[in-house]
Amino acid sequence: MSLDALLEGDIAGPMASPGTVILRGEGLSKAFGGNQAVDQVSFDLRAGEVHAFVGENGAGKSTLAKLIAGVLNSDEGTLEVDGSPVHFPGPHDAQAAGIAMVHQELSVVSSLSVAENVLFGVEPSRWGWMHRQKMSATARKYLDVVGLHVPPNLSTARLSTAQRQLLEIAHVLALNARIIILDEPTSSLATSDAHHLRELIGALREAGRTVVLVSHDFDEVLDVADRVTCLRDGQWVCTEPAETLDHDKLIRLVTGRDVLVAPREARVHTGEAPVLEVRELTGPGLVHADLVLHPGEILGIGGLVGSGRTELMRILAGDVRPTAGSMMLFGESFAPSAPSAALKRGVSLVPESRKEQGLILHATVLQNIELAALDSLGSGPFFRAGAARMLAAEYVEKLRIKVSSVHAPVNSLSGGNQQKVVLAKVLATQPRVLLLDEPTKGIDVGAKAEILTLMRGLAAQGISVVMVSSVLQELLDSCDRIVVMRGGRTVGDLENVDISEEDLARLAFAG
Amino acid sequence: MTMTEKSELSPASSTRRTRGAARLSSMNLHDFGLLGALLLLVCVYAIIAPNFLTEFNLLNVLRQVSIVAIAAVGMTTVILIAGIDLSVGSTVAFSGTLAALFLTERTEIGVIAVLIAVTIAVLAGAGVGLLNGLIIGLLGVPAFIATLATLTGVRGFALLLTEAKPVSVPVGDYSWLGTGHIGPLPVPVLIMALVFFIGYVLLSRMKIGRRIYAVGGNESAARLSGVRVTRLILFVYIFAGACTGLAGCLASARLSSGQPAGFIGFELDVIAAVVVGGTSLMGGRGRLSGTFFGALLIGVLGNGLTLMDVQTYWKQILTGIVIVVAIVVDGIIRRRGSQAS
Amino acid sequence: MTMTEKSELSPASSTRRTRGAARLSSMNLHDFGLLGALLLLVCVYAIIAPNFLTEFNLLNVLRQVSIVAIAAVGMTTVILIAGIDLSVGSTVAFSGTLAALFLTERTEIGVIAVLIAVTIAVLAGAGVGLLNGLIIGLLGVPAFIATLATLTGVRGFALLLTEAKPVSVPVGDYSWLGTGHIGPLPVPVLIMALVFFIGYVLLSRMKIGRRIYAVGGNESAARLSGVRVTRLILFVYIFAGACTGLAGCLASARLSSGQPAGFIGFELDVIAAVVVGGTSLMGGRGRLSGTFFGALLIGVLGNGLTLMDVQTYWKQILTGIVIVVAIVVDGIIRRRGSQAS
Amino acid sequence: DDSGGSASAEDVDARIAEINKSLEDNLYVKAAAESGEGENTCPKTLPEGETAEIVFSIEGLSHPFLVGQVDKAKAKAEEQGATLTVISGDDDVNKQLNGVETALGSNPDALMMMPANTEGLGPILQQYEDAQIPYFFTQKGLLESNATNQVLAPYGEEGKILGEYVVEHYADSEEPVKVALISGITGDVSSVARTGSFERELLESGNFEIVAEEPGEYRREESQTAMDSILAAHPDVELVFGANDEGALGALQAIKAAGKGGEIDVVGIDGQSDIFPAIESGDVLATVKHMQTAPYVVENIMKCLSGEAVPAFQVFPGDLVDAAAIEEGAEPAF
Ligand SMILES: Nc1ncnc2c1ncn2[C@@H]1O[C@H](COP(=O)(O)OP(=O)(O)OP(=O)(O)O)[C@@H](O)[C@H]1O
Ligand SMILES: Nc1ncnc2c1ncn2[C@@H]1O[C@H](COP(=O)(O)OP(=O)(O)OP(=O)(O)O)[C@@H](O)[C@H]1O
Ligand SMILES: [Mg+2]
Ligand SMILES: [Mg+2]
Repeated sequence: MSLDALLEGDIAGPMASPGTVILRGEGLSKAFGGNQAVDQVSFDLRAGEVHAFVGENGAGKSTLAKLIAGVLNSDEGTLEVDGSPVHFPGPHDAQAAGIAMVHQELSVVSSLSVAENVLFGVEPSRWGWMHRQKMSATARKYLDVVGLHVPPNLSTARLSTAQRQLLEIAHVLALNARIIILDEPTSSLATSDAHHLRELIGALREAGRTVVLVSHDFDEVLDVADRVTCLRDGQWVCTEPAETLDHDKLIRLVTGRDVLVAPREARVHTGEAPVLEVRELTGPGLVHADLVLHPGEILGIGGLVGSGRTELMRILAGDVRPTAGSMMLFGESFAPSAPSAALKRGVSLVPESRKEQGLILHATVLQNIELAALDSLGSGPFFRAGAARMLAAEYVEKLRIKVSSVHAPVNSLSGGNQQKVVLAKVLATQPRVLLLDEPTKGIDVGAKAEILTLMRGLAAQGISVVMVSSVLQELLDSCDRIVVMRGGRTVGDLENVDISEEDLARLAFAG
Repeated sequence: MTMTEKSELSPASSTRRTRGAARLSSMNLHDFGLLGALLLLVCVYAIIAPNFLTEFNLLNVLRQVSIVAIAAVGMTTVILIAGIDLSVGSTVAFSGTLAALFLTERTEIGVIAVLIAVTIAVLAGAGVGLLNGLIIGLLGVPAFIATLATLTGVRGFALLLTEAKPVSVPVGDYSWLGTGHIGPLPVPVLIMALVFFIGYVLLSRMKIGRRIYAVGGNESAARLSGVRVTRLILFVYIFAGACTGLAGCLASARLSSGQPAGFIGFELDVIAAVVVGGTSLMGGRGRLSGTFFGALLIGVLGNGLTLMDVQTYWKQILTGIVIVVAIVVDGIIRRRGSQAS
Repeated sequence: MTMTEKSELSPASSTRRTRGAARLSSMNLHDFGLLGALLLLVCVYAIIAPNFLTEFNLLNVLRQVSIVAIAAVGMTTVILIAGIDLSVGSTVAFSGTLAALFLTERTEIGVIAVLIAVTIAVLAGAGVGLLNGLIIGLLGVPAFIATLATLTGVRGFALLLTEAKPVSVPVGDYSWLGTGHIGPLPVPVLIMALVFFIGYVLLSRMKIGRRIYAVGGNESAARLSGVRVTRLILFVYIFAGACTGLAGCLASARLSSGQPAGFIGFELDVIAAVVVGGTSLMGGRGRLSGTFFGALLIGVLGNGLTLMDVQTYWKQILTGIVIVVAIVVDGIIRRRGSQAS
Repeated sequence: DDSGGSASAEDVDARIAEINKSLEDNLYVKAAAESGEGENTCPKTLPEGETAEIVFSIEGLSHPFLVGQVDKAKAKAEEQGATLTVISGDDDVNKQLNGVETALGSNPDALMMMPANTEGLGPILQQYEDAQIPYFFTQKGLLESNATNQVLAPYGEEGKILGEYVVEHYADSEEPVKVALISGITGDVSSVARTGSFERELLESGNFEIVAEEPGEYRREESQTAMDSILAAHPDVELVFGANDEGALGALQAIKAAGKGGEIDVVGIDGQSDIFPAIESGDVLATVKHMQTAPYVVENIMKCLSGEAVPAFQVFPGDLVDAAAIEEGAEPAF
């Protein structure tokens, strides 16, 4: 089933000829409390274009997108569709006008099946009666298009983060909207899936749809976007045709400065006694994994969606118990019964999903940062609030978390800054082995460079880092050594010298 | 498109068959766990409880269970959206009393009068449900505390209506609703079957069912996907209230009287049936078949203990233990089920 | 690096002060909202309820509230970890009855005997709490259904103990616990103050308090951050059980007797106090000061209605309405508070 | 209400009329009037040598009186060679009905019922009639029914006996005595009968003023809370009536907590064991013994099953117990 055929169906709202302005925002503003998230922004969207929103974490990209999609209502400004002013009290109304959005914070319903999620709201039905036989078949079409090959009747709870991301894209396709907003759709996708998504976006453009793409991946932006709008501190900076931009220009537009990542010094650690040695590890989602980690080493783990990387990290962090195999930490056997035991031994994890496993969303930045380091804050069972405040302030400063005060609730932060809070929490435990599962997910170029620099600094102090990333280039940029996983096994172990993205991809697919 | 083809071979897709099987079997396993517990109980009772395995007694149990089960259909939808309804006991008393009040002055009770009485009870229940829905959906009060308030308020209102006196209904067509038979089957059992069928259609065959599961599973996701959550909450509480009103009507028909002071704590029986039936109190997960077996399990448990002349205090202790055991065993069976595959 | 300097001046940092202020005021606003409702109620009663504003009556209200409030301290910790304890009423009856059973045979009740009786009651409560904790934390049964089972079971056990007979305690030092005074202040009020102080230290000054909030906020995040969740659940339910046991002890001292059949539905009063006090049933949010004001609000409400000789049915209806209004108003004030800044 | 001036004569008359009306069709008051009249027989007699199987459905077992009913009924059954199966309704009409239905399946020789309330028993009793199983009521019953025998509670009588005692006790009082009433379960017929009969007796004597009435739900904690409020609103109250002894004891507890021990008289009804020490110590003035009726019914069942006729209604009021009576060796009712 090709995408073109799929897109032939009736779409919500009238179809405009390519190039005409179909949506215009005029002087849009939105504030949260005293925080002006979007400030007098004007822009327009044209039929059949891919329009990218770029900007630093907290620049207001998601907020702007939500204003378009009816999730938020603007304080000031107007929105016009096809030349007439509109007001969307809720997402439902925007959908009715042909606008659909994939959110940055994933929002699949895990108690429904894959097919039910894909076709949510557009179930094949008549007078409220669902046509259940049709559902699987219809859903499978959309799943095939986005490259998610799972049975439509599978429970969504069993999907990995990346699979959920694809599922949401399938859902938004099924809504058959003419304006499709994708807020960081590739942040948790493996490189191959991200590439596939680019093709998909291209096909949507060909079909006359408008795509709004929010992304921190400038290669992606330059590859697919027709126009790019840059936001900074909630304000509109510019809207430029993509042809006039390049990678460096984009970085300067977004950050207002040149971001320099010092070239990686090739370091080889193999001579030293290993910090962590994993042998023949087996567990849920894991068939056979071997791993050696040296002091001060940055070890990357690459692989496809569902290759078992997250499961390996969870076992190392004591969150899941292995069924077989051995682990040695600093020469002693290591079999943590719970994350608390691993933390005591100096092993800390930045989990893959910050919303579900990383953060207490309604709690403050302070309450999140202090949590893992509680044992060191105050004597005996008593807690020293002063020490906790200092600790939190220190890490807010160190990681340059953009937040008004440590007492602000985490859910008022932008996605990237939330990720930094998770990192701060873990670093505050002063780990000897730092496990990072997709640590740069949703983080802007500047912050990515900061985190990279930070990792190097930690490694220089002798801390060992294991980093899982689906962006192969990122592994090549930052790691001393890269292990590739496939089907729950470690299938390759390469010194990061003279290897290319293709080498890694080949291993990841089929040795 | 080599990528797509290649990723056909990824672990996720290679487990397609086993996964599908797992889902299927885990779904059945849940009912199986409950059904197993139920069958075990029936076997034990068949041996040790005198007169248990008689047609008379079994129909009896079904009839007694039916009122709880009807209210439990509504409660299932409420719990599926991660709500709770504590006002059920008061609503059963209130709606039954209203229906009885309508009938009590009449000398002759015909079919029309009965239908009007049923309608009154159902509407009264739906009215309480609407009130609950408004407090929860519009005012944003947590369901537990909102329905705790209506529990108190509606009870006060029911007592006020009749100065706490039970209201007798002249014997006639109305009590047939609670005690009559069609063929071998008691009328309340048939009405229960009808309500379960409606609930099944609603939850599994209609679009609104998907929305109920979605709101319970992830409210903000559902909202972002365009579900009008407030409306849905209103709908669910009204539906649940209507079920409760119907239960109240059957209860008053069975007792030939409205009992404004009765059914205190009835909601706990109803909730227990739903939860023992496997519906998650966190919302989004559960099925009506489970609710039915849950209600039946609790009903059979009590019936057998009564037949065996177990002292009421021990009955209470044993009921507590069996509920915990049922849920634990059921959990283990389900976990096994999903691991084994 | 002009940009970096600029970002120092970004909206976010320029609002640093206002945010801090917002937090302060929104925190106070919550108590303010409740306190406001309370003060309003007191003013209304002072005018229309005869003898409301007498020292005698006010101390009376405090004394009556103290038993609910003590159990509510434990309930607050339970609700903070997103749990619930429905077994409180049964546990109050059970622990009070046990303490009374210990004392009933004695002719002379000295301080030692009283202390032993208190210990028995607290341990009995903690025992029920341990049972709850094990069923919830180890067996993974949802708190609602686990404590529903202990509600039934513990009640059966309490009734079994004495065949439902109230157990009289010879008048002496024991009843002083429930009815005595130190200076102008009733003893139960002083004990309540002590329990609130312990609760405050636990929640706000100890590490375990941080962990309680964390587990309620996001259990899996808390676990990954090194919180031993099962242990914490056990601790919280044991602590709550001990509070409930103490409440049961004071109740039996106040009544000079253990009442195995008493305090049915008491848990709903306790939960209402906690939730009206602003603690979220979803866990992770709430404070003890709110719980105190919540208990007081409900206590004062009932007291005034009684003094005004409002018919008991109307009292129930009004109580339901006031609870809803209090929560709604409180929510509005808080939302205003956080928007205004 | 301003408790300053005493109520006018019209008010009192109006109140008495109100009470009369509320007691007019009160089952217990009526049954007491018809006590001993009429006779019934059982549809079947028990074959020689067979043990009688009696089902006793009781509203609940959460009160010592109820436990006493069961204990005494069991003792009597054993004495008479019958088996007694007890089914508790756990204080819920619906559950009690479940139990009675379930019991029908085991085809007993007779049903004895102490119902939570009597409304709506018609259909199930009809089924028992159809199955030729005689049914009996103890404590609470039904006027228009085909029950073979009903030994009913003397609720009205008890209030009256206590009222007469109180009137006599205060005969010398110059001023009208200020009285507070703590009734039982709101709207419950038993509470209405006791409280109404007591109040009527007092009002008719003209020497009393009722300053407050609060429900105490027959429970100690609720009664205590009610009394706390009464004391706040009417600090000058002189006598408190508890619709049962639990209510009286709850009130007493509140009086003591308020530091008014010894200043306010308390009376109750039931004659439960807890109240005896309080009467001896002078804290409580008097109570009326409320006797368990189940053993009489068991006796009647056995008579009836052997072919004898039994009276349709019986009411046996208990004795008044004050300090003097205890000295003479009065025993608690339960
Ligand atoms: N619900 C909210 N309550 C309070 N403040 C908010 C809320 N949502 C966003 N903000 C604030 O608004 C600003 C813009 O946030 P937004 O999420 O739009 O950023 P973004 O550009 O999408 O960043 P990122 O790249 O990190 O996703 C941030 O300062 C953020 O803290
Ligand atoms: N709770 C679970 N139950 C069953 N299977 C699971 C569960 N969690 C993950 N899996 C499966 O285990 C396999 C490995 O998943 P894992 O999340 O470790 O992959 P990953 O390499 O980290 O990929 P991703 O990029 O998606 O994070 C996947 O097939 C996934 O679907
Ligand atoms: Mg964003
Ligand atoms: Mg992963």
